[in-house]
Amino acid sequence: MFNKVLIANRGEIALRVIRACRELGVRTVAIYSEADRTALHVRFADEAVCIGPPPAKDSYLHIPAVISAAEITGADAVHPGYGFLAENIGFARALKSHGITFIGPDPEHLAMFGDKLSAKAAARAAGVPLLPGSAGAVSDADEAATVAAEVGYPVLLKAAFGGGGKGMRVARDESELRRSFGITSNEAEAAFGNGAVFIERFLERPRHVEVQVAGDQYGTAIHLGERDCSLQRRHQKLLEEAPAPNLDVRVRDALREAAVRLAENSGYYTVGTCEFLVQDEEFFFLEVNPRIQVEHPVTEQVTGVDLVALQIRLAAGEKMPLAQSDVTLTGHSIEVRINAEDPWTFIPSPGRITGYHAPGGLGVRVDAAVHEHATVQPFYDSMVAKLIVTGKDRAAAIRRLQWAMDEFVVEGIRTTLPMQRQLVADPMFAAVDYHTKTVDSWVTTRGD
Amino acid sequence: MFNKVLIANRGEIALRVIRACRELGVRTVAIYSEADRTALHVRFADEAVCIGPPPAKDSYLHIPAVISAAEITGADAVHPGYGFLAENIGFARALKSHGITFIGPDPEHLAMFGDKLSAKAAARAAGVPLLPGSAGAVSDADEAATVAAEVGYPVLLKAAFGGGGKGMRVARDESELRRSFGITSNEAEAAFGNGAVFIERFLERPRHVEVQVAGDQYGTAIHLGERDCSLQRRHQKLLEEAPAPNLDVRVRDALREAAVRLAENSGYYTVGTCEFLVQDEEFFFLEVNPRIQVEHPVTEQVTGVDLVALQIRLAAGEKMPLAQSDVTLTGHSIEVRINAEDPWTFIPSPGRITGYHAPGGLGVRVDAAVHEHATVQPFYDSMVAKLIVTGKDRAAAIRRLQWAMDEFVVEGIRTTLPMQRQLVADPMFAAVDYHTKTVDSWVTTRGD
Amino acid sequence: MSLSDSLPQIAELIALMRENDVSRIDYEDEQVNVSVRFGGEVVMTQAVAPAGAAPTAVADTGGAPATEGAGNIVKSPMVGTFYRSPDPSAPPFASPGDRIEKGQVLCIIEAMKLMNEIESEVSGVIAEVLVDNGQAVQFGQPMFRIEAG
Amino acid sequence: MSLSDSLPQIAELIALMRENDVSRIDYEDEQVNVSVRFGGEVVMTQAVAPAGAAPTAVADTGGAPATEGAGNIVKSPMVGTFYRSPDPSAPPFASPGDRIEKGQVLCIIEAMKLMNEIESEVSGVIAEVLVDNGQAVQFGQPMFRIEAG
Repeated sequence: MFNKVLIANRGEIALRVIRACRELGVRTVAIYSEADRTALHVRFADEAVCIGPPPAKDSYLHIPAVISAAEITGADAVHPGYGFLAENIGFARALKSHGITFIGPDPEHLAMFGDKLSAKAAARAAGVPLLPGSAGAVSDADEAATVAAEVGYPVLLKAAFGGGGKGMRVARDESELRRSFGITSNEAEAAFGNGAVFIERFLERPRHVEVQVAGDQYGTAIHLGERDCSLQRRHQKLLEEAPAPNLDVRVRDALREAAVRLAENSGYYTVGTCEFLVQDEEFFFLEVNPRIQVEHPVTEQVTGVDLVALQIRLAAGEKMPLAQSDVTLTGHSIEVRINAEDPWTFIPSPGRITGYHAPGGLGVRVDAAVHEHATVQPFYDSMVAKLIVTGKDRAAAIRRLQWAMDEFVVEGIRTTLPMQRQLVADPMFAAVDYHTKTVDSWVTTRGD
Repeated sequence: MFNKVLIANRGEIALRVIRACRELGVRTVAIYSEADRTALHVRFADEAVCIGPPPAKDSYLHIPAVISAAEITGADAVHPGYGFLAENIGFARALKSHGITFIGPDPEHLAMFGDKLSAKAAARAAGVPLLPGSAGAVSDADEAATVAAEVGYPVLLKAAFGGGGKGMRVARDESELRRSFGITSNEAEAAFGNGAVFIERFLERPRHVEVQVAGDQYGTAIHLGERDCSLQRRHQKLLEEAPAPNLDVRVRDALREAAVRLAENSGYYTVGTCEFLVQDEEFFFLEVNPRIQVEHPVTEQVTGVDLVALQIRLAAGEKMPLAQSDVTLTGHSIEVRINAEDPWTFIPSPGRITGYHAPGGLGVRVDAAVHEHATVQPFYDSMVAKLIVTGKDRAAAIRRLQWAMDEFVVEGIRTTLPMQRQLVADPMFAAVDYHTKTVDSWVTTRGD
Repeated sequence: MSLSDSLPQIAELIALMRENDVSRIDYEDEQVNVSVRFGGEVVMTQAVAPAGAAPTAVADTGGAPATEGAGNIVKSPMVGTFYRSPDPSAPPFASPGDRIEKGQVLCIIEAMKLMNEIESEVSGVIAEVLVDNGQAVQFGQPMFRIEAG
Repeated sequence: MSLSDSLPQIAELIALMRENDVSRIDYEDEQVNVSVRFGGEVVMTQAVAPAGAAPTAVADTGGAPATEGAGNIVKSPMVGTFYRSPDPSAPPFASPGDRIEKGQVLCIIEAMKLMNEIESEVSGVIAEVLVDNGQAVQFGQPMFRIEAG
């Protein structure tokens, strides 16, 4: 085990790592920017080093400062948390060259899963289903029709050089495809100076389901069940739960097996997540997140496994302490991310928290690094707290979540809570009648 | 199920009951004294009624005010919490005559277990071991020696009219007994005007172990494991855990069976606790607490059973929803009661909380009703918060407890936390090398 | 010292706070408890009953309707149901405009099946009846406003 | 506005607070952040660096030793190890009493195996060296006090 871990992060995840280290008997070093001088991760770590001014690029993202802080404090490992440098290949390599352990995957795995094409290649090699589509650009309507017949309707026509939802068109049958192909190609030519068009299977109402995996350095990988994170606003997750509700048991088992296969096949070690899109009885590889995720607590709640402690132990070279058969899922857990944003426009609302009261009691967990008088800094991400509730089943967890959200008081800044209260109270939530695009349209019809 | 429950209490237990009611879909009425106008139980209940001025005798203990509050709000049941009117027979009877359900035992059971003699008689009838002793006063040294030989040494000689530890003397063999008898009797004559002396088995280092029981109105009773509450200062519990550590498995099973037998034999329904003194492989009946207890969360954490919800369901006439075989204990849970008291002198320290930060994260539960700027009232008991940690075993729970206590910040008033931090760090705690008298002597050797 | 005694000083403080961009002042002594935030918005103003006060002289309840105008406020000394007359067919004990004397019965509060007659602590003229007949009242809830006269 | 500009007004506020038994004032603007509690005890005084400040001009670090006297404080622009001389056998770049010119090298900070020469932003006389040779320094940690002269 390590002697001293530097936590290259801030906020609740820094505190989360400090707590895990304390339980493992490992000393901790916090780093902080000048804006975070009074932050809780600074207060609760064994040591703390100021590494730069408030902007993240000059502090938490400034690799020389982070590595120097590890060197002057004699840290033998660095935990990157999520965000910031957690998936930075250069950072992982620099640490390696300085003889400091990066608590995460090998730089080669960061590279493999950081690039969409190589990630897909790894998934294909492990026999994990990919969203079907054209191998490259299709040249004319006839080729498009041939590809679409293989891929299966509906299909999405995508300008090769488009982006941000522009230059996309859905076709539900061949005649629509033939009509749309020319328009899409001409538009692409006009807008992006290149008329190349890709074809891909279009999912009308996919759910985002991700499998938590963990691997050791000796080739053993296991899964710790899956999470549903379909409730997103512009790809920002708002609420996550474990296990994924109403998931066909064959799909669930196949997802879990595919994720473990991918981890084992690629030689991936550390904890990570394999993300999928699921629609009816089909699922498709999305990406691998080779790090601890914001929503890891819901998995901890239903498995009883401390994922951060496990991640640190695996990085220290320990063998996988659990067999797959040791992992049993009990109950249901839901996490709500409370962000300092306007609940309806999602415009960030940094500032001083003038009143704060987090709920407690049976089945309630709060992962946060704020308090009354804390300032939500404009320099970093807007997450204020994670509220995690656990109950014997999903209905019990939802009832618990409702009072816990009502008891959660954050004054002085706007938060997403009022929106999430309405979301959870909406019958579509209890009925699991939602997919990844639900919130974007739902939000426009709500508000105070 | 009830339509509306009035909570005849304040503080964290009032909030605890409100949360359970919300999960059961039952409306809630808070009552409050003028000192508690801004208290959280008032804020989070569906309705709230001011019932009197700050002194408890004029508000929370004022039966006509509480019952009138139930009547004007149409509450069909009253939850008494613990303390205040929770064991008041007159209150339970008055509610019954007003057609309002008392969420607790029948008045007859309150009477049975509220009186030491009738409680002992019930225990004896159920075959639960009592601390052996003389049936009444012994008249001379010869009779004392005869009784002591039956009871077994060491014995305690107690002045019949003594109290508060006065007029007591321990004898470890017959010659010591014969020497002590005359002195004790003469002292008793001089001090209390009556020389009558009782003899009782003396326990040098008893542990306080209590079994959580629950009964329904149809004769079924179960246990939910036991708790160790040996760490007490002047009979005030400071730290409780479940299950009781290092307890001989035969003793543990016998305790649990005895508690269930007593509940079934007496026809007791609702949740409650049967308290025992345990020394080596012997145990003796202490008393029954016919109510929810402060330390109930540790049992909830290891059994997964919501005891307050269970109590309400049983009071509403539901059948016991669990068979004994459904109750399985997983992991280990420890509760620390944080009181607004000087950590070493235990002198109450009411006042305004100027800074407050409760820990969160994996395995941490906080039951509290305070917040920054809240005032700890001088009129009521001094408990500020309960910190409950749960881990896979006792060692894991202790490690978790240590960082959670370090992260718990309460400013503006003194609390017992600094003392409890030292207590938990003391090797005797990890070694389970303590009994009910340990803290009283330990405290005198510590302090800052 | 009472809240009203402190108000001029609090106003002065607020003026000073505005000049200095002060965000909040917490002021507390044994009897009053005031929080003020930036902008002069009074977040909470709460009077706590002085220790040993007579049971009929109680402070404002948070949930009670605001009372307008000056005069003595008669507050409920108990939780119960408010009745303006001894029985439904009888005229009210006291109506707006009535002159009442100290010790005169103003209303009945029923609690625990008992009818409690509530007497006036002062003499004067009923300016307002603040509770409807048959309505529930909390401890300390204003029932009448009585003006001198 | 800076902390020192506000101090007379804060003193005035404290005097007023004493008269009024005020328990706490929180004062905040873009640059300073002061909490005062009853009794005049200053709980926290914290200066936040103005946005856009030069990387060499940084604020006090919480963990740094208190600096006495007036003058310019030279603070570390990076995390690393502080060296007073280019190599162990060489004399220090700057010692107390030395006159130094703007642009003159004061010390070296080693970070990521690189030796970074730190130049003085001002001219003056070294009044104090606040860090020992070979000691680790944090970002913003005071290293030298330079007096005009």
